[in-house]
Amino acid sequence: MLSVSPVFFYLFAGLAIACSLLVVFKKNPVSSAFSLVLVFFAFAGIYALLDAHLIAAIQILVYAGAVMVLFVFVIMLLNADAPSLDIARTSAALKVAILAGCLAMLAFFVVAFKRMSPPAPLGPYTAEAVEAAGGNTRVISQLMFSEYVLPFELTSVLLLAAIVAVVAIAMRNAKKPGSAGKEA
Amino acid sequence: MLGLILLFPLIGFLINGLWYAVLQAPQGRKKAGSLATGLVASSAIFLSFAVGVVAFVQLAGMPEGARVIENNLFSWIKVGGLSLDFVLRVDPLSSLFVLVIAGIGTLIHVYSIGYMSHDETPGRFFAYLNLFCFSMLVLVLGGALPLLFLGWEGVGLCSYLLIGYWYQDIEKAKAGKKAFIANRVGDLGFLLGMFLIYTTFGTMDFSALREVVVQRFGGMAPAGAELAAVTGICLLLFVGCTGKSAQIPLYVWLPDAMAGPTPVSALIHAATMVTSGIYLVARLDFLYALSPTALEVMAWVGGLTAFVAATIAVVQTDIKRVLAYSTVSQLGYMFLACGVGATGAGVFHVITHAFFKALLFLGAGSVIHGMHEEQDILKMGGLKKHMPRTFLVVTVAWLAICGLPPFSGFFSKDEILWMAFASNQGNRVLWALGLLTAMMTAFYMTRMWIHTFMGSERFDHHKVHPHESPIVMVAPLYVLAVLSAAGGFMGVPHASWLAHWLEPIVPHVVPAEGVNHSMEWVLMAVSVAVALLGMFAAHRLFRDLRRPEALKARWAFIHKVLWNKWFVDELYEGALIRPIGRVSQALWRGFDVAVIDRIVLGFGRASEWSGQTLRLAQTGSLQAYAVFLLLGLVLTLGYMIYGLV
Amino acid sequence: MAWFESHLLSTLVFLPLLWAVAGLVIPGKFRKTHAVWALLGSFLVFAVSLRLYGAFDAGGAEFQLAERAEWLPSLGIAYLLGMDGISLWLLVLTTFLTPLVILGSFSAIQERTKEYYFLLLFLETGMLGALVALDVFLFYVFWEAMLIPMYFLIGIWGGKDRVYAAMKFFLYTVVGSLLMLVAIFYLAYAHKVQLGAYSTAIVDLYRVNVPGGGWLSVQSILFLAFALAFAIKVPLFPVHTWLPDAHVQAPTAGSVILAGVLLKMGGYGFIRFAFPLFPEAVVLYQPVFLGLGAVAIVYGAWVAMVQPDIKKLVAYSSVSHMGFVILGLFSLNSIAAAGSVYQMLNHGVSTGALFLMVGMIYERRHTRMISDFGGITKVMPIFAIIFMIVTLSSIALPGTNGFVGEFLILLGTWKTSPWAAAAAGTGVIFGAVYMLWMFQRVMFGPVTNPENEKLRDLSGRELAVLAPLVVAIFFMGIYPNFFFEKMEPSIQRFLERAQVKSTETAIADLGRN
Amino acid sequence: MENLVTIRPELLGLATVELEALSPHFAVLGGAVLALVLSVVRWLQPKWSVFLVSVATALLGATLSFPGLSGAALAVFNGMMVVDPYSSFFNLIFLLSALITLLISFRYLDSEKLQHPEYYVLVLFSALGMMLMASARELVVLFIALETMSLSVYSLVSFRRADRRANEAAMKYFILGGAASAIMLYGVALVYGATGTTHIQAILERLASRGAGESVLFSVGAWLIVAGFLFKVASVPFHMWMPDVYEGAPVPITGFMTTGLKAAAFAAFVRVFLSLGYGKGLSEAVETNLHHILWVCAVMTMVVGNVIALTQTNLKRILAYSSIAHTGYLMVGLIAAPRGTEGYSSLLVYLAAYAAMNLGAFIVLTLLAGKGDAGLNLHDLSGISKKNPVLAFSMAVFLFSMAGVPPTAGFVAKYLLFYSAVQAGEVPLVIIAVLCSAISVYYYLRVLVYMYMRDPIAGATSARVPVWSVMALASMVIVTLQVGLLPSPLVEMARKAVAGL
Amino acid sequence: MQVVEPWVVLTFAATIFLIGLGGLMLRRNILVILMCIELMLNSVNLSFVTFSRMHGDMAGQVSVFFIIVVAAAESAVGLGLLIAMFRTLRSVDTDDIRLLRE
Repeated sequence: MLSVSPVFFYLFAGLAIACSLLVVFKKNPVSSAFSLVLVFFAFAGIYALLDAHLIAAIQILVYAGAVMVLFVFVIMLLNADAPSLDIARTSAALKVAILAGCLAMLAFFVVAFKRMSPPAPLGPYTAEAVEAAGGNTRVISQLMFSEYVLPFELTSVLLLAAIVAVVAIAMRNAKKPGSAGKEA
Repeated sequence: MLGLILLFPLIGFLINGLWYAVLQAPQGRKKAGSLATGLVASSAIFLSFAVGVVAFVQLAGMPEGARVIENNLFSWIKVGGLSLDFVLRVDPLSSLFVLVIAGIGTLIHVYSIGYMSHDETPGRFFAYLNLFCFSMLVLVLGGALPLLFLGWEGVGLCSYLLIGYWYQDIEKAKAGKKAFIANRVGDLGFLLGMFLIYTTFGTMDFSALREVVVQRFGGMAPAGAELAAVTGICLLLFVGCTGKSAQIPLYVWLPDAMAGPTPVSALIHAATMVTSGIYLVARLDFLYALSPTALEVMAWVGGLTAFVAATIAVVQTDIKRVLAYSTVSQLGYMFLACGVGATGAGVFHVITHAFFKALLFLGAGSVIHGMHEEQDILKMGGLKKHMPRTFLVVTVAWLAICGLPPFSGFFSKDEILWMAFASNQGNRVLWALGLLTAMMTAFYMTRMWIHTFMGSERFDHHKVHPHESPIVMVAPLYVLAVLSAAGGFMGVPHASWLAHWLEPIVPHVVPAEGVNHSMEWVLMAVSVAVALLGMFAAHRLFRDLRRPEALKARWAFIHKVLWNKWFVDELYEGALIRPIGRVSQALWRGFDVAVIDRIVLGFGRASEWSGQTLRLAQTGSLQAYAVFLLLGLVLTLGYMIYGLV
Repeated sequence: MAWFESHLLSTLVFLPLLWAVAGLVIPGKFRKTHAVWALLGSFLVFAVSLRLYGAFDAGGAEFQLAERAEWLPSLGIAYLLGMDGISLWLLVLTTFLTPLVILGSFSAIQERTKEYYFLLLFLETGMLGALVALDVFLFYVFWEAMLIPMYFLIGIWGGKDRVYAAMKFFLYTVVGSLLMLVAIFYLAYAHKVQLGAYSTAIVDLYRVNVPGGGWLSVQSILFLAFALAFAIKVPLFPVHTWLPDAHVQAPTAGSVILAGVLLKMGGYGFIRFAFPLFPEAVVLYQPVFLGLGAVAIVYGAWVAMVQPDIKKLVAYSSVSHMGFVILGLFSLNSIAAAGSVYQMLNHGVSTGALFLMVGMIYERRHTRMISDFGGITKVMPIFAIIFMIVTLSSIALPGTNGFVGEFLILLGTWKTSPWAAAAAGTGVIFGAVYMLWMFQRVMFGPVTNPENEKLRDLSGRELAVLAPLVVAIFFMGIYPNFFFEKMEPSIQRFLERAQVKSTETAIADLGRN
Repeated sequence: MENLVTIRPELLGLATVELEALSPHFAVLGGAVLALVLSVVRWLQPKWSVFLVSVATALLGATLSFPGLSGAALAVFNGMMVVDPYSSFFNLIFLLSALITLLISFRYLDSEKLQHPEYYVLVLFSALGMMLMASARELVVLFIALETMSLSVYSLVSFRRADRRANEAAMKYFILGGAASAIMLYGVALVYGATGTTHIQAILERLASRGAGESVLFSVGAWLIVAGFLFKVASVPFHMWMPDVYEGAPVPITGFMTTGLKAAAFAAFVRVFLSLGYGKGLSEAVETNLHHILWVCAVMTMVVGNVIALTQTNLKRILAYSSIAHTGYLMVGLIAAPRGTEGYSSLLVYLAAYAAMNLGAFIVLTLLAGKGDAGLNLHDLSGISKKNPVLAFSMAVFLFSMAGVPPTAGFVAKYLLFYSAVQAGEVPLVIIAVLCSAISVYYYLRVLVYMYMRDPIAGATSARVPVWSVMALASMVIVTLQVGLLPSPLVEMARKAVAGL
Repeated sequence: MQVVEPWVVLTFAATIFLIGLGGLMLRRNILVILMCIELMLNSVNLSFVTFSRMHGDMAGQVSVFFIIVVAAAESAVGLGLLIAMFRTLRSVDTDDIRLLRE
């Protein structure tokens, strides 16, 4: 049972759901992007409610800050901000199918969550224990560098690979084709 | 020693055969003359005849009961429970046949030297002739049924080769094929009979078979299943005989076999091969005696064949066809004899028939030779003057076949008629049929005799000028003439040396009790009278030709039926050959191609079709893929949950 | 040399392949040298097979000259070779036919000779391997490896629509053998379950008892799987339609080897695998296969009668002849079994010769239609003589090899079921009909077609190819015991394995024979 | 509250034995970074230097992972990664396929005028990702490794930037790949929710203890993870992306994907599959459901793969659908493994054999490919056997191997796979598989028909075959025939690898 | 004060996930598709955090950290691909990439 005040939670949840619907159904990609930012803020709020303060902060910094900026930058680069009417083009039957599929999945998940038996042995890191040990951030960072050192290192490898990948994709083979790898 | 009898003709065949294949056949090689090759062939068969005589003499020297010479050359097939040895066995019955075959064979070989003088490849002819003699001797000397079968099919092959000797004429080749296939039908019956013997008695060797039969049935006749088996064996073997000896169902090939050179017709289709059926029946007489039904069937088939063949012979115009139908008719007589239990009489008729029928054929050969290949008797006539020697010998043969007393034909035919009347298997109807056929035989033989030698010369003179045949052809005729004349005395009723000689193999048949002894003389007189009647009628009818023409016009329908051989060929063609052709066409086009291949390709096409339809699902649109993914996910998740909830 | 002596079978099997690989060194343009090199190799292999004949003693153990080497120990698969009386003669037939085929295709094959002779020798290795493999896995490897060279032989050097024929040939056999493979899996696993250890050696698998009984019991289904694969290969009646296409389109050498040896694999498969492994099912399905055999004989003969193309006619005659083999095998008595093994050898010799000769006419006239010929005897007398001898052997005339085979089969079948023997007997008649009718239309009659006038007769080489076959035809016809001595004990064991007390011993004590 | 012991320094250090175990991973990572650096150094002719370094790295990695084959399993980094014979076996496959891809790409990039060093670096990074996937014991680590591999492969797929089809393929792959990863991650979250841990071993123990096996949450989570993997290996419901991506991607990369990527996906799939308790931990009901679904998916995959391949004329698409078909066969092995006595070893043998023959086929394709991967339709191949017999012969060996015709590796692999399936009692499935592979014989042989039995098109020149490619080709032919004739070394290796699971 | 049931939070996360999934399938504009992927990953993070709170275990939150990194990298590559595609196709619509079919 989460000791979370329902008021704030429902506020943020309602906001998140509304904005994500906006993201999907807005014609203009820019407005979709902005509503996505709002969703990220709502999520950050919920994280805070769940005492995952570091995650909330990173959520805002990385998602809202970096990713959304990248999105808007790309939208502007491709001046794709013209409204695209692509929803209308999908046939009604497809829409109904997608909706039905999603609702069915939702039903399955709700069934799964309702029947969830409370996990018996509670792990050591309860909210109070974390508080006592110096706060969420401290505990996470210490864990990061002890038990979870492998994923931490691997993310660096991943990022390196991603950078090389993006460079390889997006570079312009402008001047002399077949030049020995001297690229802009 | 018996191996020698076979060895000589085989060596003759190999010499001529290889000589032809290696030296004469390839293009541009010189062809050897008929004299050289003929001498090789004739000497080979003559030596074999000599050895045959020696064997005959040796046999005669042996005590009554155990007259057998046997030598086992090598083990032919030894596998599973079966072991067949290449064993040759001579006993009174087969020695007679050896003499007939080798003797008449030699005469015909000598005759052929002359007959084939202007043929291109005489080497090939004489090679086939020697091969035929070899196979016939194997048939006769073979000690077990499979060996007999080896000879049986060997002679079938040689008759195929010799009938189709002039292969460039497609009709002659077809006749050869027809002969072989008709024989093959018969051979199937023979094979199945042989298997039935093996499965019922466990052996195929004649002497062993005889012991098993005697030991198992002894005196009393078999009953129930045993009888059925024995009857089955006899009937199946008889089917083989009808094939080989040209009886009712399978006789159609013999008249067409006249396509071969005349010496071939004489040797194969008169004297030797066609009689192998009788030899087989005689050899297994102890089996046939056990099943009355089989004997009855044989008697009736023989009788009917004799009668039908005689009716057809009456209207034939080709000289060789007349003789061919007469042979079929005489063979019918022989089977009639065996059918009524008088196998001895049958064998006696075989021998006498061999003499006069060979003579008739060779005579006809020299007529044809003289008339430059003209075979139609309506275009002959008055040859008495031109070919006196041929006329003389043919007259002797003519008298013999009609059955006039001193000649051989009378004794053997009369014996058969008497037995048909008197023996306990015989019956009056068959006897009457035989008598009628005898009359018709006399009638058509006289008709042929008159048309050929008597009357006005109907050939056109400047194209054809008949001449007498050379001495090499006529000499054998003289020998045969003597034999035809004197041949009858070896089987004089009541004191027949032949019956005595065949005693152990073929028991002498005593007339049924009800018939008193004197009847024999009465019947003998009746048969002579009937023969004379036939001759006189023919003489009166055919003196001037207008009268037969008128007769033919009045009875046109009957003449047409008889002329077309009772439409038997057409019947077979329509009933068997064409339907089989149509069915196999249907089987091939319909079943093989349409059904099986369609099914097999059907699988291929089904997968191809499903491939095409499924392939269309790859529309290339991202959205479709995503929806398909969702669909997959939802269905599978639903199934997972369904299990738990 | 000692190694060769002790590993005679391995040398026999792999000598052709190694020789072929060595032959690849010869550059492409030396056509003649490829042919001569291959011929030399095939003679060598024939010599080894004769050595085998010497080494095999009839009275000895069931499988002789056995060789074993671990191959896949974890699954109990071993490289196990062995030979018995039956496979001895099929080996000799293969090594006897291959040199003749190579000699026969000197003039026929002009382009890509290097690959051609390589494939021929590779094919020989496949065939020999399948005949001596005693491990089911090894057998299957050779069984399918055989298909590859034959597929290319038909596909590359074949006739007009060779691709269709090659594909049909390959797919037909593959589908059949894949089902057999599933049966092998089940059997191998049953061996592990019942006898504890993994092993796919055929002798071990004989010991596995598979639940028999009803028409669709496990043993029957496994038997049907094996039987289908071998029936396709034989080819037995319903599954034979690949043979005419394959033969018509294959080059001469291809169809000779296809008819000469590949069809025997089906029969051999029945003897080595299907019968001993599933005796109850064999007895249960005996009437079905006797019927199919008889139908195959008559059906093959009838359809052959109406074929316009000589090769197709001979192909359907093969269906008919091999129908005899099936008939003999399923009569389950020693005479018929010996007859069917012998019939396999005969068919190899006589149909091989037939195809060689049809090939020779095809080389001269480039047509196979009977209607294009007529009166060939006048122009090519030597050819006519040999063609006559081979035709007689094909219609089983006594004195030739065909008769011994068919006589024993019909005699044996008669004991088991007279009706099947009678029906099959008619095949003898129809056999004569279609062969002689073809012979007459091709060889006899006047020379109608002008092109036939100037055909040259057989060359020395062609005679050299046909002479051994003609000698074999007569030798096998007159002195079959030479073959039966070595074959006899193996056939007895085959029947004992098929657990059927041979019925003729019951008759033997009736009277001496 | 006692203060939480959060800092555990002992986890940071790496003992020497761990270093040795991880040497292949470090070698590849070091090599990749070195290649990256060299690609920037202008004066050193980066085209050659990067190529040689990356080839050297692949070789070094392979040799280093050999000892791992027989060594004992060693868990490192707090049990999140394990270096055992299983992962070493797969490392060999990945590095082998990376090596071959690099060797054949050199000439390919020259002819396509795309000679950018990033290509080699990305290949190394994706190889590294695969190696990590094979040895990951923790779901999040697995996810990160999966993403490293996927990102580099996305870029490699779109390497021919000028060609619209390459971009299209990459974009489709990215979007659907992203969705699938998200789905799988959600599955991981649910499994974490049900069992409280993302550690593979721990999940299994908690399953038994907590009785989570029956909980709906766990089974939904488990299925989502399996669905994610099914997407990666292109099983039927999730296979739509593969043909288009394989056709769009450059030929060497398609080869790399069919072999390396599929092997990595299956490597991780097997580990996760075991941890999800298929065969041991799961409750009776869930297990039968999972078995039914997988059974249906396997059959549909085999049928769809084989049947559509019949209709294809582009060689790349034929091999794409044949890869789907082979995924179907592998799924048969997967279903049957827990119950059969052979276990997963036949799966490993199949993957190794499949890698060898597929790489070989793609080497030939690369050599035959014209500009912009043209010239790969069936009729372009006609008469190749006359022009360059070596290529034709090796292609014939690979095709026969894929069709499963005896003397080749493909047959041995299929034999073992179906044999273990029959042992597990999956006889109907094996019969369907066998019939599908009979269908496959047709379209494999049809390629041979064009190569051997058709006359060459006028003017077709024989492709110049560089030395690197000949070496690669020869090695693949030898491996295919060697495994076909003497399979026991590979089978023993596979059995030892599976023992440690 | 009442408390929020955990399943409520999880259902909320699930709805966001499904909105993202639905959006991905519905929209043809690749940009919006990328955003939807981000949405899905965010909802996964939320589920992780909720579960880690329930289990009183930090594994979830640490994993979220890594997932965020991966999501960022992924969107970067995605946008890169989009630019490359745009350069040749001049459009960001999935309807234009239907070249590879059957």
